[in-house]
Amino acid sequence: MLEQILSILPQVIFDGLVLGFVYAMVALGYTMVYGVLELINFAHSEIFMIGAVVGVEVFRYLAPQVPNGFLLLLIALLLGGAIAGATAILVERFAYRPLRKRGTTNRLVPLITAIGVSFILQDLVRLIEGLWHNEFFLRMRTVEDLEGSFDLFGGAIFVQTKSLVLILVSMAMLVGLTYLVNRTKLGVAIRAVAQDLQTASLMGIDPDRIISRTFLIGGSLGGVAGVLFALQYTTVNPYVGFLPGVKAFTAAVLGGIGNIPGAMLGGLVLGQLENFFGTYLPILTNGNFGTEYKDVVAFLILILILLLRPQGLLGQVVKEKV
Amino acid sequence: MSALAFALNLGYLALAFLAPGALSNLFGLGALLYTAFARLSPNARALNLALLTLAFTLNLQRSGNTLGLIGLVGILVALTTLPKIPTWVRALLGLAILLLSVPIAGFANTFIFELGIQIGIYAAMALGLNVVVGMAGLLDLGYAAFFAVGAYTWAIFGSEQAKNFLQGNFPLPGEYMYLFMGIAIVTTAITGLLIGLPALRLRGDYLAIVTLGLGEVVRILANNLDHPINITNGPQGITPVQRPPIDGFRNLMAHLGVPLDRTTDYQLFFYLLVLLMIGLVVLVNVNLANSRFGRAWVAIREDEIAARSMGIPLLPTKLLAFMTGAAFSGVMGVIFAAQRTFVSPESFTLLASITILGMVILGGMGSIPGAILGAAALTILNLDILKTFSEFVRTSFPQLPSQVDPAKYERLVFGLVLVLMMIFRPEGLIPERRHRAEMEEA
Amino acid sequence: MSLLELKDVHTYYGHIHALKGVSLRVEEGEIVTLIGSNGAGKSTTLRTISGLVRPRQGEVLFQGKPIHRLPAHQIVALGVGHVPEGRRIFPRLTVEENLEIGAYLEKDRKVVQARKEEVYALFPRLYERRQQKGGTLSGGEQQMLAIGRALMQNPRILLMDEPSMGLAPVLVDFIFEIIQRLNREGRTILLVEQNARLALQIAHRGYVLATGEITLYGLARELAENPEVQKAYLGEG
Amino acid sequence: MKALEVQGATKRFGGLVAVNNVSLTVNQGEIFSVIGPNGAGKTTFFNLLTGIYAPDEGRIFLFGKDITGFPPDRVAKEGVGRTFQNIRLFGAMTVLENLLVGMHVHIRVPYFHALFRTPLAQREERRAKEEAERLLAYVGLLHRKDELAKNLPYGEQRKLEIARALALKPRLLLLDEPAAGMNPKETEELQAFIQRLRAELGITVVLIEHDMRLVMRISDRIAVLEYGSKIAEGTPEEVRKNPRVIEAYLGKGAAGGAA
Repeated sequence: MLEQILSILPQVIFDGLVLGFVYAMVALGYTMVYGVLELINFAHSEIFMIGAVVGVEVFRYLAPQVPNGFLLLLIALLLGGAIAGATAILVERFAYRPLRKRGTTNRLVPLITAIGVSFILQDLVRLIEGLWHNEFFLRMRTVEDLEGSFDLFGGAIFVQTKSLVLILVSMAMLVGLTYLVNRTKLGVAIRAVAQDLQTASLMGIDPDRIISRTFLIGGSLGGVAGVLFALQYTTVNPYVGFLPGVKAFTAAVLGGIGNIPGAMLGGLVLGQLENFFGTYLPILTNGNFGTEYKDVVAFLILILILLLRPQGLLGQVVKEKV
Repeated sequence: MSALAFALNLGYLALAFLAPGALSNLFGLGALLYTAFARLSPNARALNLALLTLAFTLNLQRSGNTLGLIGLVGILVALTTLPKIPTWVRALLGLAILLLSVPIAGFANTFIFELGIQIGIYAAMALGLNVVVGMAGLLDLGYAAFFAVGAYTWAIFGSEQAKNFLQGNFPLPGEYMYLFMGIAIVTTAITGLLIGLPALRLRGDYLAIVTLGLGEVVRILANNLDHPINITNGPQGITPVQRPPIDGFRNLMAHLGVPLDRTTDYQLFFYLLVLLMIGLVVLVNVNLANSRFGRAWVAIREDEIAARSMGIPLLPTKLLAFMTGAAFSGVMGVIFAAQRTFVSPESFTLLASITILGMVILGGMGSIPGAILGAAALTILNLDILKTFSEFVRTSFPQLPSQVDPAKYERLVFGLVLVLMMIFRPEGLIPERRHRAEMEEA
Repeated sequence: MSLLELKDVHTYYGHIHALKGVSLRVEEGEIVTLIGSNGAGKSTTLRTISGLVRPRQGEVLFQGKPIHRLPAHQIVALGVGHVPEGRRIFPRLTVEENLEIGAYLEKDRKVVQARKEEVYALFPRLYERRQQKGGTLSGGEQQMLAIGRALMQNPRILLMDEPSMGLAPVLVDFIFEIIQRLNREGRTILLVEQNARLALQIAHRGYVLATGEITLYGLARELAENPEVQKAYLGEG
Repeated sequence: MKALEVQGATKRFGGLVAVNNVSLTVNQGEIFSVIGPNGAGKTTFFNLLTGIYAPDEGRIFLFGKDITGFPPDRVAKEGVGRTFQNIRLFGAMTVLENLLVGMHVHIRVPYFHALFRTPLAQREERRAKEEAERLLAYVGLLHRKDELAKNLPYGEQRKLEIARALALKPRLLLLDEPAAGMNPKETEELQAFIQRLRAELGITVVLIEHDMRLVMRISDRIAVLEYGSKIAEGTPEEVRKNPRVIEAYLGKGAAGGAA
C-alpha cells in the first residue's frame, strides 16, 4: 500500500495545488470583506459561481468565433471578473449598506441577510439559465488549445495545459493583489478602513467607497476563480458555489481571517489536505470510506482550527475592548 | 368602526358561502386585518373574530383554498396577541379552530390535513429553533441535522433497516414510536452536545458557519452510511417506516360520532398528535422564557461580558439552549418519519434549515405566535401557493421553458423573505418585546 | 465670523442625551480648551464637530458654513483635523503609511512629501521608527504619530482629544510644548483635556462642560482662578 | 480579614504592560479607591480581578481563597459584583428582569423544573421577584420596575447597574467610575449611597473614580496607578501629600499649587 501511496504522491500534490489556488482566490474575497466589515459574506460563494457560469457561456458562444483558446480564456476571465465584481458591488449596495446605515448592532442581522442574498443569487442564475437554455446543469465546452497535456519528472506528474494556466493566472492575480494592497493608495485606504473605519473617515476617506471597492476586488477575484474552476472541473450549476465557498471560508479562517497572505496560505494548505484525504482515504480504508468524505475532512479542519488556533496561522490575537 | 368591521365580516361570510375560493379568501384576509387593527371594543372584536372563524371554515370546507388556512392561523394569532379579549373567548375560539374548523375542512379536502400536519411539524421545529436563535441569539444554520437524527432514529428501527447490522425482530411494532420519541430526545440532545461543545465556544458568526458545516456533515453521513455497514440505506432512503396502530383512536372517534375512513384516519391522528406536540412545545417555550434560563439566554445574547459578571457560565448555558432546540427537532423528526413512512437525506439539506430559520425570522425572533405564523405562511407558500402559481404560469405561458417553473424557486422566495425582513422589519411580523427593543436602537 | 461655531447643539447616543445645547466658538489663531469631568460630553463635542456623530438639533458652523449634515470625510476635506481620544492610530500600518493616509485627500505627491518632512522635523522619533508598525510604538510615540497624522491634512483647525492621556509627565510637557508651538505657527486648536490645570495654562480661552452643558466660560486665566473650577477640576478642597 | 489580596499582578498586551506587578490589600468593610490618569491600567486591573483577563503573573485572593485564573462567572459566584465604566445593562430587558439576571446564581431552579414550571419553580421565581422588588425599593427604582433598562435616564441607569451587582449578594463590590457623568448633587447622593451599602450590608467596596472630591471624601484608603504600576497607597491624606502622585496625576505645574 505504501508503494501505491508514494507512487501517486507527486500527482496528488500537484492536483492539490490546482485546487488550492482556486480556494486561495475565493478565500481572498471572504477575508477582505471580513477584514473591512466583520461580515461573513455567504454570498461570495455565489459570486464565484457567477464567474463559473459566465465562463461557460463565453466558451459556449465565442469558441466558434475565437480561434485561439488562450484569447478565448482571456475574454472569459475579463468578463467573468467584471460581471462577478459588478454583482458583488450591487449586493453590497442594496443588501448590506442599508443595514449599515441603520446602525444595527445585532450581528445576526447582516449574517442572515448574507444567507438570503446567497439563496437569491443561486435561483436568479438558475432562472436566467432556465430562460436561456432551459437547463441549468452546464458543461464547459472544451477547447483544444487548453486541453493539451504533458508529463513532468519522467511521468510522475501529468500536467494539463489548463491546470498550468490556472496556476499561472492565479499566481499573477495574487501577486497583483498583494501589490495593490501593500503599495497603492487604495490598498492603504482599504487596510485603514479594515483596522478602524471611523478613524479612517477622519482621514478624509469615504468608507462607503472603499467598501464598495473592496467588494469589487474580492468579487472580481472570485469571478476569475470561477472561470478557472469551470475550465478545470467542467461541470457547473447554480449551486456549485456552496461547497467551494464554505471551504474557501475555511481556508480564510485557517490563514487568519482578515489577513490577506493568510488567505492565500490557507487556501493552498486546504487544497493539499482535501486532495490528500480525498485520494488516500479510500486507499487507506480499503474503499470503505470513499472520496465523498473529503468534505467532512474540510469541516473537521475548520472546527479544529477554530478551537485550537482561532486567530489562524498568520492572524494576531486582538485585545477585546471591555 | 365597529359597524364597518361587522359589515365587512358579514360580507365575507356571504362571499364564502356564495363564491368560495382564493378571491373571497383574499377579501377575508383583508377583513381580518381590519378587525385586528381597527379600534374595536373587546366584545365587538371577539364577535367579529368568531364570525371570521365561521366564514374561513366555510370557505375552506367548500373550496379547499389554502389561504383560508392562513386566515385561521391569523385568527389564532389575533386571539393570542390582541389585548382585552376575554380569556374564555380566546380559549373557545382557539379550540374551535384547531379541533373543528381544520378537521372539517380536512375531511372535505385531505390536502388541508396534509398541510396542517406539515405546518404543525414545521411550527414545532420553528419553536425549537426559536429557543436557540430567538432567545439565546445563537445562529444555528444546521438545525435540520437534528431533525434528521430524530427521523433516522425511528426510521432505522421502525423498518427492516436495522436488520442490516443488528440481530432481532425488525421492524419494531408501531407503538414503539412513542418510546422512540423519548429516545430521540436523548439522541438529538447528545448530538446537540457533540456539535455544540466545540461550536458554542466560538463567536456568533463562526458558530453560524460551523453549524452549517456540521449540518452538511450529518447529511453526508446519511447519504453515505450505506457502506461499509448499511445503516442509513444511503440516498435511496428508508421505507416503509412503521406507524403506530390507531385502532383505539378509531374506536374513540367512532364513539364520538366521527366515522373515519382509510384516507383520513391517520391524517386526523397525526394532525392531533402534532397539535399536542405544539401545545407542549409552546408551554415549554413560555416557561423557559420566564425562567432563570430564559433570562440568562437573553442576557448572554445582549452582552456576554455583563452576563458572565452576573455569574452566568457561558458554555453550559448556551449548550442548554442548543440541546433544548435539538430535542424539539428530534421529536418532530420521529413523527415526520412515521407520518411519511419514508425518510431520505433529501429532506435534511441546508435548504430545510434555512426554511425553518426563515419561519422564525418572518414571524419575529423570539416570538411564539410569530414562529407559528411564520411556519404557516412559508409552508403554505411553498406547498401550495408556489405550486398553484406554477400551474397558472404553465397554462398561461406554455411557451416558457419548463425550467422556469415557479415551484422550483423556493430558495429565491426564502432568500427574499430573509433579505427583505432584515432590511425592512428585522423584528419580524409579530415582534417579541425584547427583540423589538433591541432592533430599535440605532 | 468665527472659524468654528457651535449653536445650541444637542447630541444623543441612543436614548442618552449627551450634549444638551452646547454653544461655543473658536476664533482663528486661538487655543480654546474644553474641560470637564469624565463623561461630561467633551469627546462627544469633538465627535459632533468632526461628523462622527450627528447632532439631533442645533448647528455647527465652520467658516460660517453649516457642516453638521456632512459626513466625516467631507468635513475633513474642509480643513478640520481631529486627533481622536486614545490616538486611534492604525496599528498594522507602518508609521510612514499612517502619515501618508493622513494626507489621503492631497493628490500632489510633492506636497505630501514636504508635509511628511515637516512632521519628521517636528517629531524626529517618528522618523527613526518610520518602518515600524504603528501598534508597536510606545504611548508617547503613538500620540506624536496621531498629531503628525492630523498635521498631514494641513488642517485649519485641530481638534485634540486628551493628548496627555496615559503619558508620563515628561512626555505630557513635551506634547503641550508642541501644541503651543503649533499655535505659534498659526494653527487654531480646540483642546479637550482632563488635566485642566495644564490645559488652562496654555489656552487663551476655556469652556467648562458638565453633564452635557456649558456651565462656565471665559479667559483661561480667569477660569484657572475661579474658585468653583478649582474645587471641581483642579483637585482642591 | 482581608477581603482582597493581590500579589504582583501583571498583564501584558503585546508589547504594552497594562498592569505591572501590582500588589495591594483591601480589608473587609473598607471603601478602597484606585485612581490614576486615563490609560493607567485601572480598568484592566478590574478586569483581572473579575476574571475577564487572567493575569500573566501574580495571584489574586478573595477572602483568603485563591481565585487566580477563575473565569468571570466563577468570580461572580465567589461574591464579586461589578459595574462597568460604560454602563452595560441588558437594555432590552425591564428593570426588574435586570435584577433577576443579577440573582441568577441565587435562584435555585433545576432545568426540568423550569421546563414544566413546577411548584418549586413557581415558588422560587416568586421569592426572587419579591427580593428583587425589595432591592429596587432600597435603591429607589421600584416605580421603574417594568420599564426597559435602556429607557432610563443616565443617572438611574448607573443606579440600576449597582443594584444589579447587589442582586448577586456580593461580598466585594467593584465600581468602575460610578460618578462619571453625574453632576455634583448626584455625586453626593452616590457617596451617601455607597456609604450606606457598607454600613447596612457590610459590603467591601473598591472603586475606580476620577472625581477627586468623591474619592477623597469616601475612601478609607487609596491606591494610585500610573503606567500600570502602583506608585502610592495610603489614606486620602497621605496620597494627597505624596509628591509622586501630585506629579503624575495633577501634572507637574500643579505641584506648587495643590492645597
